[in-house]
Amino acid sequence: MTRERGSPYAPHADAEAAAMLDAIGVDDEEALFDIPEGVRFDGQFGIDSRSEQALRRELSALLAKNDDLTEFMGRGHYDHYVPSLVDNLSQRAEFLTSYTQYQPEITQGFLQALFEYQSMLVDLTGLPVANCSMYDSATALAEAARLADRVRQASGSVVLVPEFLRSGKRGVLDNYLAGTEMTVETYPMDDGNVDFEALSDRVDDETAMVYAENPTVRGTIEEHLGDIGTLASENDTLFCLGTDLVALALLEEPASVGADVVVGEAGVLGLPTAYGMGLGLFATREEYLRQVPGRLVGISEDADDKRAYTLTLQTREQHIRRERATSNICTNQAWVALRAAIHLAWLGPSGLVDLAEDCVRDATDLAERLDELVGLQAPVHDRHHFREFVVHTDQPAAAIAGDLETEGYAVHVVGEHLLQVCITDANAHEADALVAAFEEVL
Amino acid sequence: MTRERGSPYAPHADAEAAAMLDAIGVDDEEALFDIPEGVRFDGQFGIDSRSEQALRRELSALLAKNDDLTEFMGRGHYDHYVPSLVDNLSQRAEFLTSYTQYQPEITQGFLQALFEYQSMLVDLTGLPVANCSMYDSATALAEAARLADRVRQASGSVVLVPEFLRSGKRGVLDNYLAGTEMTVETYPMDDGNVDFEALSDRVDDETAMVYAENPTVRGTIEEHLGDIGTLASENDTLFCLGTDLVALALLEEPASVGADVVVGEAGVLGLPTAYGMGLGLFATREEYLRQVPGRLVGISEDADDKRAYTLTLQTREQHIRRERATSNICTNQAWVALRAAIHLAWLGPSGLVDLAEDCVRDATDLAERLDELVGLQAPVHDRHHFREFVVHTDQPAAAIAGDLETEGYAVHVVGEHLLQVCITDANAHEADALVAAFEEVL
Amino acid sequence: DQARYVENGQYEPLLSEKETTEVDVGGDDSPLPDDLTRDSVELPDLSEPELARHYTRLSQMNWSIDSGPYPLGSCTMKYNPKFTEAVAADPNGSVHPDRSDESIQGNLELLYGLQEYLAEIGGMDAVTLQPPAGAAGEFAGILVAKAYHEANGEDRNEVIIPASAHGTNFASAAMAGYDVVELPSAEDGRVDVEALEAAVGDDTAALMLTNPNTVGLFERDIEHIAETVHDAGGLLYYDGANLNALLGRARPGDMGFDIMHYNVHKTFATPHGGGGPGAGPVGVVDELAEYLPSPRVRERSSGSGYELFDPEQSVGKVHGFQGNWLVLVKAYAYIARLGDEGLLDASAKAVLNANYLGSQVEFDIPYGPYHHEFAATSGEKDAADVAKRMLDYGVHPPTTKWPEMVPEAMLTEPTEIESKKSLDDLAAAFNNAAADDEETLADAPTRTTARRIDQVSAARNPRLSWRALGDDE
Amino acid sequence: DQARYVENGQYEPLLSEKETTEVDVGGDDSPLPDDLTRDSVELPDLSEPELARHYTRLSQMNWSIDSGPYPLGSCTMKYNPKFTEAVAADPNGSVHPDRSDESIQGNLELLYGLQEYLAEIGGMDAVTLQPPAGAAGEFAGILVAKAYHEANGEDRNEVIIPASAHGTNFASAAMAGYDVVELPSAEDGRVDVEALEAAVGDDTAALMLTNPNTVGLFERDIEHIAETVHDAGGLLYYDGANLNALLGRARPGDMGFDIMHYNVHKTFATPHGGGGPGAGPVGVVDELAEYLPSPRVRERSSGSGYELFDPEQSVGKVHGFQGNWLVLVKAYAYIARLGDEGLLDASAKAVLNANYLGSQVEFDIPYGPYHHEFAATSGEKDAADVAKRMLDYGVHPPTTKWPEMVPEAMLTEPTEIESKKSLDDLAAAFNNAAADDEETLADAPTRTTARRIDQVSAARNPRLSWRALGDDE
Repeated sequence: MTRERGSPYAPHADAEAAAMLDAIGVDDEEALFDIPEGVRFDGQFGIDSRSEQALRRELSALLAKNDDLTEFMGRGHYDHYVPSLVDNLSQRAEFLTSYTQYQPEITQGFLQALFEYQSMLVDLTGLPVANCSMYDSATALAEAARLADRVRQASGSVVLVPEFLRSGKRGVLDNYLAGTEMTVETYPMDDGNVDFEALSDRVDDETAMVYAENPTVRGTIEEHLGDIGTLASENDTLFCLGTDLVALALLEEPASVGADVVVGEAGVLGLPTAYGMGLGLFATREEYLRQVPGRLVGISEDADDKRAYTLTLQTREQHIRRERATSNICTNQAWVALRAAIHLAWLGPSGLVDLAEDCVRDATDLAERLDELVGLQAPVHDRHHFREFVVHTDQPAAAIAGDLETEGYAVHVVGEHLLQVCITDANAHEADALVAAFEEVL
Repeated sequence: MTRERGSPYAPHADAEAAAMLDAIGVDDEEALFDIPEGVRFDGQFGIDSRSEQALRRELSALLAKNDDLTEFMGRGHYDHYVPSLVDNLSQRAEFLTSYTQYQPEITQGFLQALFEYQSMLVDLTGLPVANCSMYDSATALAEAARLADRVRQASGSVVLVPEFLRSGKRGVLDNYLAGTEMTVETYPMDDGNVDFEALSDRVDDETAMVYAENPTVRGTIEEHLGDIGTLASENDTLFCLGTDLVALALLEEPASVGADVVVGEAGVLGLPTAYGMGLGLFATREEYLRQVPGRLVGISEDADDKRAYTLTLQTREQHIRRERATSNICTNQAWVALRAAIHLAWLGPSGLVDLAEDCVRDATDLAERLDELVGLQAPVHDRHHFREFVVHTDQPAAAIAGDLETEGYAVHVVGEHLLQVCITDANAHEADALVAAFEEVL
Repeated sequence: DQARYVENGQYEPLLSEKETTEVDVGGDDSPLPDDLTRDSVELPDLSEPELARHYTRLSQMNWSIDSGPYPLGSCTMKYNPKFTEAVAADPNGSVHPDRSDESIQGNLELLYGLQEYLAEIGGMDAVTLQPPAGAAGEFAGILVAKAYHEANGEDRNEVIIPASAHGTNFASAAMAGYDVVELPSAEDGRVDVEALEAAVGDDTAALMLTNPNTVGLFERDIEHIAETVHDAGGLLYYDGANLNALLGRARPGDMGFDIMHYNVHKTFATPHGGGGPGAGPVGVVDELAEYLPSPRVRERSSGSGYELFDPEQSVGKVHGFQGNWLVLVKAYAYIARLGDEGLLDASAKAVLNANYLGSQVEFDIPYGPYHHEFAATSGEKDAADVAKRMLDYGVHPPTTKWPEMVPEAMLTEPTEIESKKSLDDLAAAFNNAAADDEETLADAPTRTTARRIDQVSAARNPRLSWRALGDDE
Repeated sequence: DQARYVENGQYEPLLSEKETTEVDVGGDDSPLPDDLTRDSVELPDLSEPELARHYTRLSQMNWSIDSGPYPLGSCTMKYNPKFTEAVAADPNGSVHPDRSDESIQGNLELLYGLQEYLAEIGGMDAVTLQPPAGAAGEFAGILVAKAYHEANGEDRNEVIIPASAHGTNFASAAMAGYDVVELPSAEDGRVDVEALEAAVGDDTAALMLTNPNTVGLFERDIEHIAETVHDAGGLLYYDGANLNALLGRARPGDMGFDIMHYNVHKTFATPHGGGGPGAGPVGVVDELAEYLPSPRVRERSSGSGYELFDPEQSVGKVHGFQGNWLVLVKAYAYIARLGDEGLLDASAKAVLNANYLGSQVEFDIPYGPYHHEFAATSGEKDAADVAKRMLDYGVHPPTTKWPEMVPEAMLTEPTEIESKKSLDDLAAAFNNAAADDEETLADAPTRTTARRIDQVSAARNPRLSWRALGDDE
């Protein structure tokens, strides 16, 4: 493959390429391009090729331009310590560089891993069907609303979402429903939880789906889930619960509170902070199986009568059903699901529950410590918290956050006098330092 | 595997361990230990167990105590850019976590990789036999001298080594020969090369082996190799040539200059700077095959008449021949050899030659630039150089090196007024900065 | 490739069949009152060594681009350079999406650079990196078209799509609320221009097209097609799935496309991960830039540094944050590694490889001249059976039975990474399978981990979690 | 575990059979005159994707601890925790060995900490980390003994070694110039104390012993043995290969050993890498500390920081620099991960596993009570054949035909990492093979990558590089 220039990943030696051209019967590669003169491009992109070594150096220097801040941030994107096992195994080329499992006979490995991922979601949610990924929690919620549109019994076309909802989630939801009859309306919150009375007043024939989160985006643990489930059920409306893979281990089981669909973030395990990249979890009741978006792995047998795995119910999907598909999703987050599954299995049930309990304990402790500082009140909401909480600041919140950044810490500004602080196993060892930094800047 | 304490890598759930004890017929694990009371240890080591996460943090902080210096260092331990492919493939568990290939039927992969490593050494040295690793260049040299002891025709028992030899190499050589009749003597150098006239005077019946290096430890390219080969041959003494995997691609072929044994550093490829960890290369003539130390992979056939690989000529080795083995080596550097082979294959012949030529060009250029600075003369030796060269300093060398360290650069001090500077593709992009740092401190 | 000692009819037991534990949740030590917690959790409970073996074994039962040829048509399965993983793993890039712009200049500069690279490569004026996959890119692109028409006070409710297009085109248009008008192919395998002329009109929001199309043919009439759609007030959407054929030789923007998405996990060699994650950036012409999803990255007006901004009439969000960052980093690294010459060469070799392979395969290839992929037909033989038999010859088969315009289609895209030797092996696999008798084909595969898998019973009796396994299994 | 489509009788072609190029060296563009360069270089010449496939394929033809049980007796094949690789890859630790002490305090502190850990675990007073492998540790340890005797003006020329000892013991002692006196085993499988008493004398430089010995038995008379050797003026050397049996329960130093080496790639779980690298640190009692190889690490007298120093009467060097740094880092990480309780538990479970497995295996086990390993005998059957047949049952067999004190020995060491289920599988492999007839055994293996390999012809007609392949191959 002695070649002077061109793609380093194309193996053709000059002589080899010549032999191939000869076999085809053309003089050069350009003769193979059937492009009308009028649309030919003969310019340059102006992109210089760099060696692997130079590029690694360049990009390392580039990313080093980010300030090295210790983050106490969450609000839908969380950081938990990812064990080396996850990196090691998920980086195996057979996983990382494989395609969707269109030929199950030679992709049993990934299929089984995805089946196991689905199964663990079933274990955690108590719902019998989980797909093997959505892009993130926002698109998972939006797909849930579209599922509600397809399965609704009544004429309802309103999706009720909480007043506190990340704008990104709301934005995606609006877009996914833009092509339907559905509309989105909000219901109020009461001290960080669902204002159940207000919600009860809002739910009626027009309601297609009620969405609630546990924990909420403000870190509070929701106390009305059972009531919401009952309310939804009584009104023939779907109850969609938003949560995440760690919270699921500790908080009320979705099936037990009557959730019809569970969505949320599964990338809390397996992925470190990745600038918002996620893994949407999606689980639902058996009766909605054929309306589920995304890929499903099922069990079958092979010609030797051995258990085998395969993508199944593909007639729901775009490549078969096209404009009548349950979703347009094709490429999904399979590899991230693999990582989450390995991380989950590495933790095991005790490890996972311990991790989740620490999310409560550490948030409670940190809020208490900040509350002791003059000029801060925490937590703002008189609720139990999971990972994060809102802090009231006497001084303007943005100024404090700016000063904290100078000290090397990043927190959220969520109101003129409100900060939000998130603590997990990934930053808990820096809690003392954060408190000290707060003392410094107050 | 829900267990409160103990090794995280032992899978036994308490109930499982109990069932096993039951099957054995004892009450607890302690009953299995047949240790006399008098030698039982019931103390504590005092080592606290840390979680994976805590330990990674702790060791990261620990290693960050090293000053972040840009190194222009060599003298037997070199840094070349190692492509990601090497890390990725060599980290595959099937390679990394395997044992020596005692069952060739299920270890064909590693055997073939080692066979290919041997073959590439054969291609580069021109000698027909290469083993699949020694610990490092020092032990390879020492093993060569022991081989000379075993194969010598004449009564000679003197190993001649150059005046300039790293003390570590000399120390290992002395130790390896301590159990033999052999003695080590030095011959003088002339302006960085072998003083051939002086060497000629020294070689006689007593000489069992002549050792020379190319490049030398001072970075000069040796100009008398052919003469040394002839001299050795005429005196029935072995000519052992020390070199490295990159230099081999460009400099005179060992076989063509009459080398009987080639030793040196093969870890210049595949390993980044690793605090002196190495990979000893060892190649020799066919006639010495049964006296070769270390492991050899050969070709055979399996029961299906297919080509297969296996460790061979094991009767030379310690586990069969015991005190009459060619060496005590057992665990070697197989995985480093795998890495070197992948790196070598990744470079290919053109890439390797280019890399080697740059070792000459960059050293020449840098020496010239340093020579232009007032207070420095470089290179000290009027020879061609490979990777490194000696610099004369008007001021005390140690003081300059110390000041350079403050500026963030590390070079060798090799004399009161001598520094040694090494440049490779790994630090060439910092050459301007080094020159500027020299200007700063002079 | 070690001994496969299959126990109990399973190639590898499930995690749940190895060991699970049910642990109680709540109680006295719990930090929460019992009414806010679940009662217990049951999950697999294994040690790290057991997990390492489990997943190592699973991986060995999985084909990948590092296993051998993977010529799935329209999937562009390229080699994924290993160094891009090292770049993506840089902890400095691992930041929270809510960080202040000022504190993440590294990420923003990289993203800006990628926007610029992609704009240049596609001949587009503005790019969003937010869509997390190709289909999400299509959806975002169609939302942009919709917003544009609505802003112009136009009520257009149709999207025209050739019958041979990727299924996602149809689904994405439908998700955005459009009626889909399917366009038949002409006899030569390209867009039926007359049918298009008849189909376009006041209702036409957009025509979605990929070029070369899904049998590898360049739409020679693209200029006329563009004019036709534009004249009717519609927009032209380019499905980037086949962009690898044209790098540096033709740009969608120059062909008259107004909107396009890029499949970075195809054209720009980011690993497909067994189904994802990918990324589906969207490029548009100037006129549409203000509708792109929000936020995008731009240079600060001060000229130093970068900032996020919301396009004025943005369609909003298609991902909760900013998309699949780790994938985007790898795409940037790939593009920068190749540069102009590498990209130009990648498409040259991709087209060379497809044409060479096509010349060696004994199956008929009805349409041509093709570029990066070709659709052979297995004729009398069932394409799916032929594909299964190809598994026995040590390669991954092509995409089968699609597109439907070719009967028993075997849509084959070797990409530029295969050597002549590898293509010869692939051709031999085709030709050997072609020579095998029906019984052999029906019985295939025999040399794979699993034998032929019953798809029908999987769908008829869905068992989608280990809870669905009976006690007898 | 994909289809293995074997071509031309090779499981995977050699790099050289894929593509090689001969490039000219020297000439006008060369930076060197032609008389200083070679004429040309011929080497394999492949692209990165081809290499990725080649080595991925090779890896899949290789058993490893992540593949399944690897119960090679006396090899202690444990799981290698993945995080230790991440620690070793820390670029901050990647320094040149000639750096000033002041500038590498991180490395020195880690090495010092490891010296301390090992000293504590072995009950030794001083440790060198320099030896790059166990055999190198033996050699260094014997050099220390020699230097000690020489310093005391004693001329002792014999090292006593039990017949059942590892081959390296003999070779290392011989390399250091000693005559080896082989000690037969007593009937109970342990040291024949009477024979030892007869063997020791003025010529005795040292007795090398491993404990538990190579059939897993604790040398119950160790106190008497030590006294006997010491009384004769000799030193006691402990071969650390079997240390995993005793962690936290007995320490060589407390048993009277003066010198020992540690196999960190056994006891402390650093990966064996298909044959290395390992590391063989050596610990000694106070009296011998000044003879250890140079340099070692100590705390600075100022009390802050660490420095290298040369022991006063150091034997010098056994490695050109400071040994296998990357391996030492992993060993440190493993020890710190486990801590006291983990180490204690590791040996408990290692011994439990060996005893449980032994109780399930139908072959006779002549000696006991054994600890971390046992030597079964395959009796009438050829142990090597039984081992080959075990490959067919999906496990790696034990060490065979060694030690010779057990006829047709199958020396089995499962280590602590195997679960009961895994041990049951392993026992089944033993017992199934035991039940197979001679013909089946002789024909084994049949389910592996390669069938039984002809070792004799490989040695008779050595072909050690691809240049040795004829044109017909």
